[in-house]
Amino acid sequence: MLDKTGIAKRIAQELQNGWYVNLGIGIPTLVANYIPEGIEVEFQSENGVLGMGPFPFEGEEDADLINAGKQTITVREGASFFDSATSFAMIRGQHVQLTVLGAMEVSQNGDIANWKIPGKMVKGMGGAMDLVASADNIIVAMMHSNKAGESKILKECTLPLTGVACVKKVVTELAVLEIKDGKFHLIERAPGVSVEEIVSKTEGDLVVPEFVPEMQL
Amino acid sequence: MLDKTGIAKRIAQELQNGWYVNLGIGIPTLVANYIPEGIEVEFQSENGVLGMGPFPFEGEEDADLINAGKQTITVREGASFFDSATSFAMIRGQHVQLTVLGAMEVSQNGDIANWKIPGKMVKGMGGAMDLVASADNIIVAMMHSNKAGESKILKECTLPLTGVACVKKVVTELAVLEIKDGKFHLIERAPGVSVEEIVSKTEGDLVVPEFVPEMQL
Amino acid sequence: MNKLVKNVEEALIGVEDGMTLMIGGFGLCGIPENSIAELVKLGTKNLTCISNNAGVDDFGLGLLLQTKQIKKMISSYVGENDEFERQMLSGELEVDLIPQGSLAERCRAGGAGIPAFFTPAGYGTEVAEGKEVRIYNGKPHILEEALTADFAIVKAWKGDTEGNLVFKATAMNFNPMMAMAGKITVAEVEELVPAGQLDPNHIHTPGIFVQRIFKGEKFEKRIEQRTTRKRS
Amino acid sequence: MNKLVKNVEEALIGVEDGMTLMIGGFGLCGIPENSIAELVKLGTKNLTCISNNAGVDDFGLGLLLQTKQIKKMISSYVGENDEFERQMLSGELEVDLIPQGSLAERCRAGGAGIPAFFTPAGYGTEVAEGKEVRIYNGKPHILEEALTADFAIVKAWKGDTEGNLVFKATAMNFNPMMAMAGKITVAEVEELVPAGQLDPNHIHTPGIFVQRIFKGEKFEKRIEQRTTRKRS
Repeated sequence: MLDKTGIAKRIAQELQNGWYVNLGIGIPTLVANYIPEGIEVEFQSENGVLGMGPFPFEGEEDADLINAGKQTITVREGASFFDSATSFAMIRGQHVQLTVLGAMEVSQNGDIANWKIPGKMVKGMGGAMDLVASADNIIVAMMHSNKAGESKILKECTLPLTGVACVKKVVTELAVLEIKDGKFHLIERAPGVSVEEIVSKTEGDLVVPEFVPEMQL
Repeated sequence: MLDKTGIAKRIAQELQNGWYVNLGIGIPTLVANYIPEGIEVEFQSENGVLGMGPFPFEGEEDADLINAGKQTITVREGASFFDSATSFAMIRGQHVQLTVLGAMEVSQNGDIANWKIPGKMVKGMGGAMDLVASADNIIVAMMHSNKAGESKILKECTLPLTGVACVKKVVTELAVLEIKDGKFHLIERAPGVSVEEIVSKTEGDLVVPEFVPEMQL
Repeated sequence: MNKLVKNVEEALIGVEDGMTLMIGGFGLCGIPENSIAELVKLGTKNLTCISNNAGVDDFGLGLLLQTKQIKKMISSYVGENDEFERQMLSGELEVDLIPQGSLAERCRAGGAGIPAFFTPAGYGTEVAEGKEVRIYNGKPHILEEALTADFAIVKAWKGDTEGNLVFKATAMNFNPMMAMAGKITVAEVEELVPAGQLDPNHIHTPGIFVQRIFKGEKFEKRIEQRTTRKRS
Repeated sequence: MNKLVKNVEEALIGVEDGMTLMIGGFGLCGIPENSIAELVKLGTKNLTCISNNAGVDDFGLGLLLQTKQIKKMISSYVGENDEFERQMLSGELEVDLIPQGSLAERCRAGGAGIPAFFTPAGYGTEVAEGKEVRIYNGKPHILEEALTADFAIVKAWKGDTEGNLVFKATAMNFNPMMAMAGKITVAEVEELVPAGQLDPNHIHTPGIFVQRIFKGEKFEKRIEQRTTRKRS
């Protein structure tokens, strides 16, 4: 079973050279720490920066320089700043090759819900609706089940949607799942996790091949 | 009767303090030379500059600094450069208070034609269609008749239109005409020009008040 | 064209109960602190505020939520503001939540004379309810309309007396589009310079979009999430 | 991300007969001179060119008109090019004339994933023929669709190895929007600097929009209308 870091490491393996990448708040943010050797990618944050670097050294924080999670950041050489309209022009115009974001629920046709629990909680969609509606390549990073132990990998989402038929891949603490033809496909299992456990914790239709390799981290 | 300079001078009297103004190619460009004392206006050129100044001194021309007429220009302090999308955002968004442009024909409901003579001549509309469709305040600067002696102040335009029901005022070598309620209204006559001459050279319906003042230049 | 006003009081003359205001900023980054403080002082009520979010409980637009001066928020994110979420869930506050990119583009459209445009964002979600859907390039898009405001209140790093603005880093965010979309646009700046001091090649918001400019008296520039790394 | 290519030959690899090209510039100002010269050399045919105008008879895109490499022009202005007007009137050249602001916005829309938008420009004229009309704010608007291109070829003043671009004065014009709208965007620059040399606050076109960048060998920068005043 993976911890959050493990999920981030696994997703980092999906990075391809030359990609511009948008990382959501939470686990996705950690992906930036595990870029495979020999791979060069550039991180976009939808509040208006391209070329994000690591967090600043203590005492060097700049209130004017944050990411979409409102965290203080730095930028690399070759970075650029721009307004929110231009930022979403990049996203909507498919200039960003990969989006990684968290979710409350994902369905087997690729729907995603991550912004609202009616009557209880409203975070707002922020840039998530633009991101999922635009990117060709969307990976969800999340836990397989919610705190009540219910599967978040569903036949159909029960919460208000963020986007429809957009998620291509889900990486959880248990498995890597691909979504195609209206089903989840089990691609890899986390170290020490059995296929049976994954099957039992997945509510949506899951295609399980004869051999399911263990992740190599 | 006015010459081109006179037409420009008369139009310059229309300028109001604080206006952003777009001047078309030809006579309109001359308006910038006759800004009344005490009036401050700023000139926008749709290729992407705000705060145009006079032509450069000989030897100081910059190929990268031109107006929409492709003439070398200078800029004043406080000028700014921007792309064509932003430039037309200013125009379409009605941030420019006055547009002055030339025309081949104007009709009594404010239609204007100035970009094409089918089969004979095509200049293209350039920014004119955006300008006339957007600005609240459009003044046409032109000669009252064409080279064949035919009136350009018409009941209906015969040439392909640039815009409909948009022209508010026309200044020619003979007169100042206002357009309202689907008619031309004679507001002023040029020095030494009789009402009869204006009437005879105007094909469109013309409302002539009892007293028509002479322009004060 | 001189756009300089003396102070924040003069800058906000004409803001009235029931008006629609755009307020620049993302989180606490690039927000017009001085103008927000003045709005609290003025006590203007029943405001509709268009702003990506509402700061935190005790700073940024959160201050106007605490004083109940806001009738309606048009935003993309509630996240870091408990009072915002509470007022919304209890029904005290009308909220129109829209995708961040659509919000940015709708402001730009409002300033650019584009009354409506198609975007894929929000298709198939609550956001699309009642909106026209059309397929382009094999993908469904929804029609979104422009936003404008009685006042747009933005914050810039540098500005000149002609209203030209330059923003710093990610404090730019929504400020340039909102500046375009205000009937009256007010800019508060950290540094005010005479016309001619800013490079005309590098002005983010040309002065034509700004009606009033003033130097903000004090900028706290609070940091919402102070994340750092250790020196190795 | 390194976008640097050796020269114009490498920059234009993949340009083929029948493709759609966007070419930056307004008149002769801010045009990609080196790339245009290379296109003449390559002899690529049946091109659709999206460009505000077509330079003059013997410079700028006019060169590609002379060699009859262009099948169709999508432009707003013909004005200063006699050969352009001649080919259009004789029917040798297909021409789609559209308002300058709509052209700029349609390029931006193409790059920004906005498939269509409403604009008042052209309502009631030839331009509106076959286009949907809708009333907003009491005024008729027409629906215009986005433009994209197989290659967008732009010219900048300065650029860095990551493809970040800075334009000078009115040589900016259509270049930034076209850079957004190309499947492959090629930028030729007067001055090429290493990444980190350009101020990230003042980049006009972020490198994400540019796939290939090179330093142009020679820029003639011809002036179309040399207007001057006498020293007093």
